[in-house]
Amino acid sequence: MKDFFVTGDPLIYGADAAIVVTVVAIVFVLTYFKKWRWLWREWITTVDHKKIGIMYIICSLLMLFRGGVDAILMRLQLAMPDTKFLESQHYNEIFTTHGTIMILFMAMPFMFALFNWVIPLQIGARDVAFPYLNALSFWLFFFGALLFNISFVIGGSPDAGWLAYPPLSELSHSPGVGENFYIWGIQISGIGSLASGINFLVTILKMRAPGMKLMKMPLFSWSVLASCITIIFTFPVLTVTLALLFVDRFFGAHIFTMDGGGNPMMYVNLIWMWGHPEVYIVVLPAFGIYSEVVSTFSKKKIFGYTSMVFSMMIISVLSYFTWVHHFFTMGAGADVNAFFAITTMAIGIPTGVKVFNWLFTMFRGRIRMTQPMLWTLAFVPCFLVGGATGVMLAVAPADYQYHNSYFLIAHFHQTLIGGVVFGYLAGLYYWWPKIFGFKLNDRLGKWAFWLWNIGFYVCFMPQYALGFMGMTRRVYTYGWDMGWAPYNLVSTVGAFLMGIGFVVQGWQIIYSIKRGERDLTGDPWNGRTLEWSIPSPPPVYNFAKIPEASEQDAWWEMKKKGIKPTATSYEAIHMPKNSGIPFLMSVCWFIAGFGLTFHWIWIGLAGLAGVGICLLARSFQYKTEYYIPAKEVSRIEAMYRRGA
Amino acid sequence: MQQSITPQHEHEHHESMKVFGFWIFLMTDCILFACLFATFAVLRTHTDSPFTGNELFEIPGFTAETFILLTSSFTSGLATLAMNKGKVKPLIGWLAVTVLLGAAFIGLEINEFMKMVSEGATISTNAFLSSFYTLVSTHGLHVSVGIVWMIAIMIQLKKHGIQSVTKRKVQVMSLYWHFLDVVWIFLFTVVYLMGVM
Amino acid sequence: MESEKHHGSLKAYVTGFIASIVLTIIPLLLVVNHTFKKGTLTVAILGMAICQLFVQLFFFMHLKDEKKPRYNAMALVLGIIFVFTIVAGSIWIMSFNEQVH
Amino acid sequence: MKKLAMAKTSLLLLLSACLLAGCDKRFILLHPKGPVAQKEYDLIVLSAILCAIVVIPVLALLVFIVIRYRDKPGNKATYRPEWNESKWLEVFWWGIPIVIIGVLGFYTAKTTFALVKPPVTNVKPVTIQVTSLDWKWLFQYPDQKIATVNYAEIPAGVPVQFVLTSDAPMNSFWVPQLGGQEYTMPGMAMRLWLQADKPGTYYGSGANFTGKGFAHMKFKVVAKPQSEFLAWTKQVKKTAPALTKEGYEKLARQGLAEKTAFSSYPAGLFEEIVDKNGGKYMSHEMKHGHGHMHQHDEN
Ligand code: HEA
Ligand code: HEA
Ligand code: CUA
Ligand SMILES: [Cu+2]
Repeated sequence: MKDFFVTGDPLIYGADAAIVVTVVAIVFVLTYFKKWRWLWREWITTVDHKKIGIMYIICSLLMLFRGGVDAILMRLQLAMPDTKFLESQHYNEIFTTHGTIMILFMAMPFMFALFNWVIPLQIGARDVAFPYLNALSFWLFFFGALLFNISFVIGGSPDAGWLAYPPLSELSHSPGVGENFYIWGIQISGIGSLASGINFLVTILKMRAPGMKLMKMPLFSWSVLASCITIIFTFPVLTVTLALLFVDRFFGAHIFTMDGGGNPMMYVNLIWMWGHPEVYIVVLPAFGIYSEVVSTFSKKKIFGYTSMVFSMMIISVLSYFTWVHHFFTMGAGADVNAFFAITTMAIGIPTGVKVFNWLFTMFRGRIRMTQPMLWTLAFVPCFLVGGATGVMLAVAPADYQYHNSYFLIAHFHQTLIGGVVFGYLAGLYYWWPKIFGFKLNDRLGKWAFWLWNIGFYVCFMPQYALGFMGMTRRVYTYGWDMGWAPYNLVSTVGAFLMGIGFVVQGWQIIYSIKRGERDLTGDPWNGRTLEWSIPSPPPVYNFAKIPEASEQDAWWEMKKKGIKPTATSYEAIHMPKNSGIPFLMSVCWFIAGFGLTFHWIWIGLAGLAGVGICLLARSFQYKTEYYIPAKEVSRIEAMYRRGA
Repeated sequence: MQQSITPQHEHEHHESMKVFGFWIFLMTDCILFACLFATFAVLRTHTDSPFTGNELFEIPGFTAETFILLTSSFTSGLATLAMNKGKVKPLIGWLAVTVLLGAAFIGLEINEFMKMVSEGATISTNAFLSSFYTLVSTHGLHVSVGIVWMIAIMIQLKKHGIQSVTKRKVQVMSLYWHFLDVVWIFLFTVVYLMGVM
Repeated sequence: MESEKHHGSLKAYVTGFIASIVLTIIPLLLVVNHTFKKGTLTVAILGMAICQLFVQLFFFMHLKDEKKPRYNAMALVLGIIFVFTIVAGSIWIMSFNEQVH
Repeated sequence: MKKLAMAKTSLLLLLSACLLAGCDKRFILLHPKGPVAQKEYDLIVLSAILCAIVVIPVLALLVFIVIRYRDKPGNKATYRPEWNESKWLEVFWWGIPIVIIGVLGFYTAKTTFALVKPPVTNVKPVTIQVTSLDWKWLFQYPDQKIATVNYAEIPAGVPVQFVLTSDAPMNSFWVPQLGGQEYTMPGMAMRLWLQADKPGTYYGSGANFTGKGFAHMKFKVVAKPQSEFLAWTKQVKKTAPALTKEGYEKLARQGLAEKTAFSSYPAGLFEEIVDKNGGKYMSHEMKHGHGHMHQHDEN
């Protein structure tokens, strides 16, 4: 038992208590209000992309909170390096979970949430290509994340960095279960991500509304396509890399070990083949969001559509050829380093083109300072500087000086927060009224915006300086002689400002649920693309009648021509049935992962057998769809029209 | 690709979409094997006598495995042909032959592994063997999953006959099986032939 | 993928099968008889494996029967490029190990 | 307007950081003390300037556009909602980054190849074998047959060839004032050229995370005039204890260590460390025990 539960730290006891209280409260509320059935029927078994999107958002915001608390704890320790606020061990666990959670369990699900919310609506489809698989993806993510997060109170968290380089992450140096949690948590959710990548790729290629040629497709959809292509060709690499680490740890193999002829550098090589494209996987959809937002709120067509499309495709493919820039200092050879330095810098070219096109979309437009637009405008300078420091890092010989320093930390937070988080928040504010039928409060939103932005620069600009002072990453303490302390203190203040910004956003959501401005038109921003042509929140089937979309900015053109999206007669609509199997199968994965983590082989095997049974059970199901009769459709449509 | 959306069209559209989705999945599987091959390529020299490919691999064994798998790829093709002609019985028959050949392949592979282990060449002996076992058994695992899946499809064919759903399943299954054959060809070449060279 | 007549004929399958058998036997014989030097031999048998890949793709997997737009073929080309990148790239980058001595 | 304020603040912050960096000696990366660090510093400056050439005008343009085209009553600026392409503009902004990346790429490649070679060739270099351990640094001087822990002394003005390996998880050997870092990898013996122009004490640290004691893996590199360096080696030879096989094993165990010096070490220790961690699989000759190592020629 002593090995099982993490003990000995008041912070963790606090967390234990919080977890128990929350769980009891949730169970109580569900039972008291007799909501269990509702939960099962409406959410757990749902295959509706809109609901799946909502579940993704909730999880992702919770994970942003968890990762953010980790960040705040790290910053507190670094502001007072002499205290033992966090012991070395604890600090190591925290930056590991911070990085892993932020990228895999915050950014990825946030991204999938927006895919789910928007893609079918934007291309005029009733759902994604494979709704059942979509639900499975979500539950795999959910249980993967759950597995990773419980390591915090059970067994101990991983502590070898967010990419777990061996031999540090091998049995020889990490004999505990932490790294097993890492492997299985990511592995399980990774399978889900891969499935989502395939799902949305097929959706976009095969389910577009009639008339919507690829080169007329909205840019967000294009960005998702680019991102999915990257997912499809890189996530298998992650799967293999983690599997090999597992084989080492579980079967005593010597693939990445120090002894037996293993080669730890091969792990570094493999993990970055996934890890580098991964950052573009998350930033490409953000680019798509910026394109939509800039065009809508400048009341102008996007500038250089073709260039925008090509630049995204170039980024998506080129991102596969730059991975070595994360280990220039391995010294694989001057030829290798020179080659990868140049491919890396080359990514700046298409990215730059995008920046210019956004600027010229605003040029000669009419800019409305709404919340989505604010985040978009804040993104430009932040990402510009972050991208530029990226190009500086790409200069291989110079990287010998920046590598693993706070210069690097500052670079990637600028691209990850300024590029990805700002982008997703812009998307959240932009599409929120579509999904929920009301806007998020403006005044609170502006507060959050300024807190995040000012906090950001206060937090991360000093880190560039720290990099120039030779401060390396992943140190929990440092001496006073280097002069790092004041800069760290300032940085911590910035982190708190961002934290307050996040709290304000939480309040903003709660406040707006009660008092948000209702949207009865379905088109609160005077939008340009198809999702704004239907009511908010959209009916289960999205489009009563599949629209024709032969123009870029299809909805804008329809509005210009005065075409109304309503119809007089309806046909029966074919819909996928709900299913509990995705949930059950993911539970089985969770059991399998948990068993293998603790080397409880029988539990592991039982879990895997459960997965197999679920797969077979699904294979034997033939009646997986149903029809919504035409009468029902016209009833629902009439109801919406009355509401409007 | 923009079909008009009538119900029966929609249904076929759905099935063809699944085939396409599966094709993409196969691409991801390609990447998966590519990584395992890369790892093997990097680690294949990290070994000492007597644990080199030359000393461990037996030409008759892996040659037999190769021909069995090649033949099974062919018979799974014959199954599709039968399906396209609308003949359920031969379809199930050819699938059964394919399953048997697949099982024979797995049997031989297990036999090979057991022999190697008994000679002391286990997954934890050295890096070469670690990468060898992971690569080859990942392929073997794929074949085994394929066998179970094919049996499930045979049962469904019995129950539902040849219709759009079962048809799509057989199609997808045979793509998968051909794909495993292709992977094996590279295993045969890179692992075994180059191992005994 | 969808229509019947595309699904190959018995002739195509038999041709494919024979070709793949031949393409397996040749490299086997080359290796067993030590026909060439190691470098040439490696290139020869890898070449044969790649031929076999195309045999399977065209005769068994009916790649060229796809209707336009040929997403399957595009995905495959991209896949092959990435597979090559992974394998060749890793060998290139990791080959510094051999120079360490 | 607020936008403007924000952009201004961020620019100001950046600028002041740069200015501060220019004069404050604590920014050790910006005060190179040897030819390798100098070359890297030059590239840092070049890349910063090249980036600034684009970034600053773009930021200015952003501020201008946002102010000028705001949607407020009475804004007289042109509004052309259908204006969405311009060949020339697009050529222009595909072109600019291409040119800049071209220039930067050229100098990057050039320096990358240049840093493989010793910084000066007319002086006989010193070799120091570096082993990163959990959590301390062992330096061996194969020419003088002495060893130190957590500090190294080098002659100023003489190129030093650090040969890097690890008998613990991969670390990175970094002395910012003398030049960039390189990984210390188990089973490998990598070569890193560094040189101090002037005598002085330089800060060094491990730069790749290796677990609990990582934060304490700092060391000092002391550069001395050649004569003083020789005197120091003699001194160590005479007064310090010997590092025995058992001594090494104890040293290699996880834990921190104080600065120490050793008058000798077991012959072939470094080669043995490389070999046992996988080096023996990486080269045939070493297995036959020539003892010498020709490392590969990377910077
Ligand atoms: C999308 C990804 C993402 C995001 C959004 C962030 C967000 C933040 N990150 Fe993170 N970071 C990474 C990805 C990300 N990070 C990665 C990948 C690493 C590398 C990990 C590794 O080395 O392995 C890293 C590492 C990293 C480090 C380096 C640690 C080290 O090397 O020693 C630091 C240090 O300052 C840091 C800080 C922050 C801060 C202050 C934020 C802020 O933006 C956070 C804002 C805060 C909130 C949103 C939370 C709000 C919560 C509250 C207000 C509650 C307060 C409660 C209490 C005080 C109990 N991060
Ligand atoms: C979304 C995330 C994201 C994005 C978009 C980027 C974008 C880029 N990154 Fe970053 N990067 C990370 C996330 C990201 N990165 C993370 C998480 C790490 C560290 C992980 C770890 O170690 O834990 C990292 C690390 C990292 C390194 C490794 C450094 C090291 O470990 O030593 C390098 C080196 O080349 C690099 C380079 C780049 C480049 C060149 C870009 C380019 O794509 C940027 C392109 C954009 C611009 C250049 C700006 C706009 C362009 C113009 C206005 C045109 C004109 C400009 C010029 C010609 C300069 N990044
Ligand atoms: Cu080793 Cu010569
Ligand atoms: Cu990268």
